[in-house]
Amino acid sequence: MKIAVHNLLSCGGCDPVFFLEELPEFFSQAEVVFWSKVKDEEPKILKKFPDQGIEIGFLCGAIKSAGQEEMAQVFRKKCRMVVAVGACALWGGIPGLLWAWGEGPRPVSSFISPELCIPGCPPEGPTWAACLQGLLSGQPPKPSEEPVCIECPRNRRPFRLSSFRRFPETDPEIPECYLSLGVFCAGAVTQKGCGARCLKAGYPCLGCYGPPAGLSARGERLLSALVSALVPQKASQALTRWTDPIGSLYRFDLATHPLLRKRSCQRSA
Amino acid sequence: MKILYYPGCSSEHLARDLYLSIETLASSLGVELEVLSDWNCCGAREIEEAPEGVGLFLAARNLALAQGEELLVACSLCFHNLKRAQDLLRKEAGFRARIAELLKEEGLELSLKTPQILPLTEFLARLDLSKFRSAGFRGLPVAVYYGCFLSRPCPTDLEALEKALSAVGYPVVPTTLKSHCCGGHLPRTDSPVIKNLCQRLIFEAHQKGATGLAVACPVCKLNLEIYGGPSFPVRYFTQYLGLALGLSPSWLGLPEEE
Amino acid sequence: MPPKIIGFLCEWCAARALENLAFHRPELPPGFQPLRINCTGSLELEVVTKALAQAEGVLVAGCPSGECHFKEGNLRAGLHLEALRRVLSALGEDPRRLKVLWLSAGEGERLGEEIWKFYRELSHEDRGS
Amino acid sequence: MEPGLLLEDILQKLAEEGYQISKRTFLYYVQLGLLPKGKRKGQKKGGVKFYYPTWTLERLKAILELKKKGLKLKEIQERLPKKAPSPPLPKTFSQAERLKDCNACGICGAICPVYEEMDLPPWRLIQAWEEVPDSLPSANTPWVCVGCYLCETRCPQEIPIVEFLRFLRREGLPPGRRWRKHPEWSRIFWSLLEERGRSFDFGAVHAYQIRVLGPAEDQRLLLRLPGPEGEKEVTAPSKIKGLPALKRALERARGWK
Amino acid sequence: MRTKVFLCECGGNISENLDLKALKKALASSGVEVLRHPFLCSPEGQAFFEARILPGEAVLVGACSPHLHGPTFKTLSKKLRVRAFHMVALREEAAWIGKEGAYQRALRLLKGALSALPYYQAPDLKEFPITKALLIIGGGIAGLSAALKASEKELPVYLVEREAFLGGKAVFLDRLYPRLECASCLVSPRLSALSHQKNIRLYTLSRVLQVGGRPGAYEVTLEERPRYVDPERCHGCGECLRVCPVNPPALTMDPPHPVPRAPVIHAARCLHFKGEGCSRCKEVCSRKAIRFEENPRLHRLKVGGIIVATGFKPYPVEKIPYYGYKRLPGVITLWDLEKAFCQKEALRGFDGGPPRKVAVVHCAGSRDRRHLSYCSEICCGLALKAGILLRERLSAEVYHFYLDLRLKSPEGEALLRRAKEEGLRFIRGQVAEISEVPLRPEDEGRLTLLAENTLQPGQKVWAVDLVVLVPGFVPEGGSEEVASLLGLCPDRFGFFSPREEKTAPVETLRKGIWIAGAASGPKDLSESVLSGEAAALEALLFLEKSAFLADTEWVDWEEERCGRCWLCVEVCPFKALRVSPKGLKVEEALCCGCGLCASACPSGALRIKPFPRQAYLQTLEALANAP
Repeated sequence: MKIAVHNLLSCGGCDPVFFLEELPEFFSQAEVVFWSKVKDEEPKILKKFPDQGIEIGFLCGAIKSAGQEEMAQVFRKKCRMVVAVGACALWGGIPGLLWAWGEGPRPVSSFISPELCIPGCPPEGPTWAACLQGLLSGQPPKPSEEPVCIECPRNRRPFRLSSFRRFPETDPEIPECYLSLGVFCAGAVTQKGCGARCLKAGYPCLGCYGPPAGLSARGERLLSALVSALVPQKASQALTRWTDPIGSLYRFDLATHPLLRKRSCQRSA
Repeated sequence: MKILYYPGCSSEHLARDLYLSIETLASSLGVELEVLSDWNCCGAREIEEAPEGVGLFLAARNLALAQGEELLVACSLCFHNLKRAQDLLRKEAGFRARIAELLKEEGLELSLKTPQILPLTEFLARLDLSKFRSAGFRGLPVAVYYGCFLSRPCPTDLEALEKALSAVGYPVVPTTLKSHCCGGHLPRTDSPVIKNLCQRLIFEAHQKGATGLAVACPVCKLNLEIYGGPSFPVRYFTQYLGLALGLSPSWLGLPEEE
Repeated sequence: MPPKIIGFLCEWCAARALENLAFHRPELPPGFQPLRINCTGSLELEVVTKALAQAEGVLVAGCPSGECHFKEGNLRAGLHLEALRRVLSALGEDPRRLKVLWLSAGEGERLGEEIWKFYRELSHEDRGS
Repeated sequence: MEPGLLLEDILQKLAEEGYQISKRTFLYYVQLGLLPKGKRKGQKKGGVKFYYPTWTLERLKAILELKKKGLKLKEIQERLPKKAPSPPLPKTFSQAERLKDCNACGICGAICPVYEEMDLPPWRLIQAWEEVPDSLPSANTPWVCVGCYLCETRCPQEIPIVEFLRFLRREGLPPGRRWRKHPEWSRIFWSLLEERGRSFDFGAVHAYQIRVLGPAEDQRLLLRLPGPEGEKEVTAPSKIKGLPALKRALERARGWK
Repeated sequence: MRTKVFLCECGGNISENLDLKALKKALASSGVEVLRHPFLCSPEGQAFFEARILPGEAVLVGACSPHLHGPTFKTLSKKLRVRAFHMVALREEAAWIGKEGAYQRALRLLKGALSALPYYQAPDLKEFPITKALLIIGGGIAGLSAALKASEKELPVYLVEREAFLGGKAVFLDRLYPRLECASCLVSPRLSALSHQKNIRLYTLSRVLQVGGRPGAYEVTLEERPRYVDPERCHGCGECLRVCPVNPPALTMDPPHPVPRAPVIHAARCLHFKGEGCSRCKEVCSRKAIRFEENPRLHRLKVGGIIVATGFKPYPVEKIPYYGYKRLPGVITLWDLEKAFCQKEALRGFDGGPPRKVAVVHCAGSRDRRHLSYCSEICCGLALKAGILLRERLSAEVYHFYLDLRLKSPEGEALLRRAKEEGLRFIRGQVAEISEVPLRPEDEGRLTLLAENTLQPGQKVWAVDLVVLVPGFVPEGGSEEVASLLGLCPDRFGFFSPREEKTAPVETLRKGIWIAGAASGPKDLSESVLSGEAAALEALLFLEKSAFLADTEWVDWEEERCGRCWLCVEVCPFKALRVSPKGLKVEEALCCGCGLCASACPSGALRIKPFPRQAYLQTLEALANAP
């Protein structure tokens, strides 16, 4: 089974090279054809493969330059199955934050339609295993409907907020749900699958596993949730003190925001 | 312990005795008063009739000179003028910009973090005076009087005098008019009203069994002494504290026979 | 291209105000499209963002404070939209494209004036940018 | 007197606040008309320097902020007002709105220690000002008020009465209607302040005759207290070092309108 | 899924501006059939409507505003078991608001509604049985009147009173405004009428601990504090009161007409409970009514509705330091005066002797931003009454210090006239200070009062022996606790806000809960009784029915989507959501489908059936594609 791997605009963290020991059986029978990170080769060699010649093509990272777009098209043409790996490939990821200051990168899925999307920044070992195993057996796993909260260890009870707080201002020892402490924890708007590793380590979820199935506009949902929890008398004061709206709401999916999408196609139109 | 100190113009003439008593008290308490270099007049009551800028500038110049955490102020009128100017400058960017232009003249700069204006009463109440009390000293009951500017519009600790005096052994007689007005600079209109005001204050202290009135402001002291009725002693609270610490009256600006 | 305005009108006050206004056969801007919602409090920010993506202006009109049929729906909506405004300016979108109005069922004329005012503001905006 | 900020001052201040901008870009903005032109001033030591008005700093910061938001220079040009005027001093009484809350309950008159001395209690002035702002009856109230703030702290509607009286003293009333008892004290106070930077607070001094001897530099003051002590000589207050600068600044501050 | 679209011409109102034929062509597509009718709302129109619909179809009506004929088409389609129904105000939102663009607007409206149609689900009507019992919280005059009126219809009434005796403030009144008739002639008959009403169950010294259940079926838990005297056995002879060694006595029965007729033992003051083994009252009691070993009891009640009559309390004037209440002898409040008159206690002035000069201070703390910012309107009348009684009984010189005299009821002016005839003096000026230190030497031994006579400038210092402060009305202590228990939201002054101030003054936003008396705002005796009886009428009308109909199941909770952050529970203004072991429990009768929880839920697990977010998204989608 021939495989090709390429990192587009990405930090390289999703590159399968970090997960070799966790997926021995997959990589043992895989014959690497192109892997720019491991062996430096000219992308031209891909051209000599027949269309659909390569079984699986891994694409990590988002697309900003024409070269990267062209590379993605080549992968689509040459690989039977294209796998988009990581938050950048699926929703623009952290580089997507560039959109706040003008033209930013776009996710792979807005240029080509990959057979399989592996969420996460980077995807966890078990997610890799489940996705690849599903890919090989023909039915790639669909995103789950349940949020990360299902796996989160912190205890929860009804609450009201008098202000928003950033993570450093809270005391991680309190085992209370971060939402009830006023922190923008994206757990409720993120699909489960990573086993809530950040929350188990005492850190609020940043939402790198993307939206649960069927949930759109995650940032707006999280915002209206926390604003609804504010006690009315303290609300406007809390809002004026609220900093970094983009960071807390659209950390991984700013590139897919409908308003920015409109502005970009206006410019290119 | 060192602290920045703003004596105020009255320390050079009217409130000579207040200034003396502060000096001796500070030295016996081991506090070093670092006089604010080249301080200027706070404008007293006269700036109330001059344009706003004049009063603000006078206060701003002092604030710009004072580099430090706290600025100790003896007279309550100076406290009011400095504090009010400081609050106004913090709030109004327009004034701040214009005052900055004026201060540029002397190369001074008014930063936003100006020192905290500390009245003498709160400063002395903060220290633990009981260990300085001379053994076996039993003071006669006194009443305290804060006057207007320590109570309004920028309120200070209105229990400070009680704490300080009782710590050194004076039984303090509680009174209800301790924040009322003594008439201030009303005498300029030489009106009889000030007699009623001052006599009322003295009457309450006397009626409730006090043998003396501890005041904190030179304006009140003079009004009460002259209009409050001849026989009732009115002294600065620093003088009472000095006596309790066993300092000699002449050092405290008191006539000899005390 | 005349600016399109999507108006989310709360069933109990704003929509009634539009009905009272309609009796006088007013001439509203052609691009204005009213949409009835049961309470501004239940209006999801996701819907407002999607509307902002496809129309030049979005108007949200609810009951005056203290008169909400569901007690605090308008209060909740006010806070949601204030938060959304801060997000819009952070995204570089002009928050003035989102206009919030509180009016009772009887203030039909005022709703008409506000819609026209909003329309003129948006038209200047268009020519400006 | 230095007419404004040097280019180096501006750049150095901006660096402190985390903005990086080169001299060439600054001059490019001036050329575009985004920033005001500097005033040429010949230097004693020869050469010429350009001084920019103080509000240039604020304006430049605003431009850099907008640039960070991704706007083009042309868009910034429209956004910024042509010339930023320096903030005006309050003309009418800043909190005139609050005067409307006065119920004429009479508490400020009752609590005022100098009520008997006043022609009209403060609330009557407020009511008159509410009717027709400029037609205040001639009353000595603004001048008799000793500024003890009792009325403000007791007023049920929390109206800033002392601020209002201070406003009347300063700008509210036409100059002709100034009322002052013993104006000479005020003159002596200000002359001492201007000559020495420190003065002699006559506020508490009573109706005693004061005689000033000697010229301004080494003035001697004779006070006669109403009490038994009789005449007493008091030395004039000491002088401050920064006197010339203080004098000029006081002059300019007095000119504020 | 077949969809039928009915376009009404509304007799030309719609068709004159809209080209319905073009609309019909534009909308008609596979599975969508468009029908026109000149008067859809007319009987023929409705027949036309019924005849064309098959069960299981989706129906979209484009006609006038849903507020007009919405119900008619809604019930029709429910009868025809239609799968989904939606109505669009084609007339008001398209035809009538601008000829230019009317057609595009109509097309967009209909296209949007069509694409959202499959997502609309109507909530279904359900019946909720009602328990035939009424709980009244607060035994003041309002609660009392409500109980008496309600019990006349053989309705079991539970009257809960926090104090030891019924009657609240009214029972301590001596005379009544404005005719100065004796209070007990009015209040006592109501109290005695209470005892022979068999279906009123009285709980004194008890308060509501917990309220569960739904409107029509509330489960209420009460906690009754021990009285240590058995009301059945005791017939109020008062022997024990005289025998009690403690001063003030540990046994009290202070109202002039105590109901229940049995004293109460204050454990804090009683020597027996201090372990000194005193039981004189027990020995002297001939009917063995004293029982020291009584302890608090809990009661569980099932009621259909609740009337809140928690009443008011005077503003605590000790919060005003410069009036000297509780600090200076000779400074009392109007309610202390009423109690003293009522219990014939002698009044003592500042110097201990009988007061010869009395000052009645109106608006004590009222109309003052630092204390009570509003005017309670009725205290002027009470102050005037007190002034006249002081004049007649003590022949004292009475000065009234007022700001505006607000005298309700036509008799008020007559009372003012009578006051002036009897020589009461009125000074228009609020009192700035009351001090024991004289400003004028001759006032020594009297209270000095500073108040400027604003109508006649001059005198501002007054010397009096007694000061009667007349405070405003604030809600009774503990009303916030009742508010949180019942989910009522108090207004910014702490009073309970009715559903609609003018048209529904005794109802609240909560079905099955009504408010009576001063709990909803300052009221005098007659208004309290009035609102008490009005609340009783509302309760009777509600409890008479065996069940009530309510739209239910507005909310659909998707269990696997829910992250159990429970944020929605606190967001619901009607407290209809609760955490239960199985997940989120929606209280059927309380939820009215406002949708705040759905918009607040981060993971989108809550959906409002008739207005789901998917419907709006689809509408916008259709709007984007339409021209």
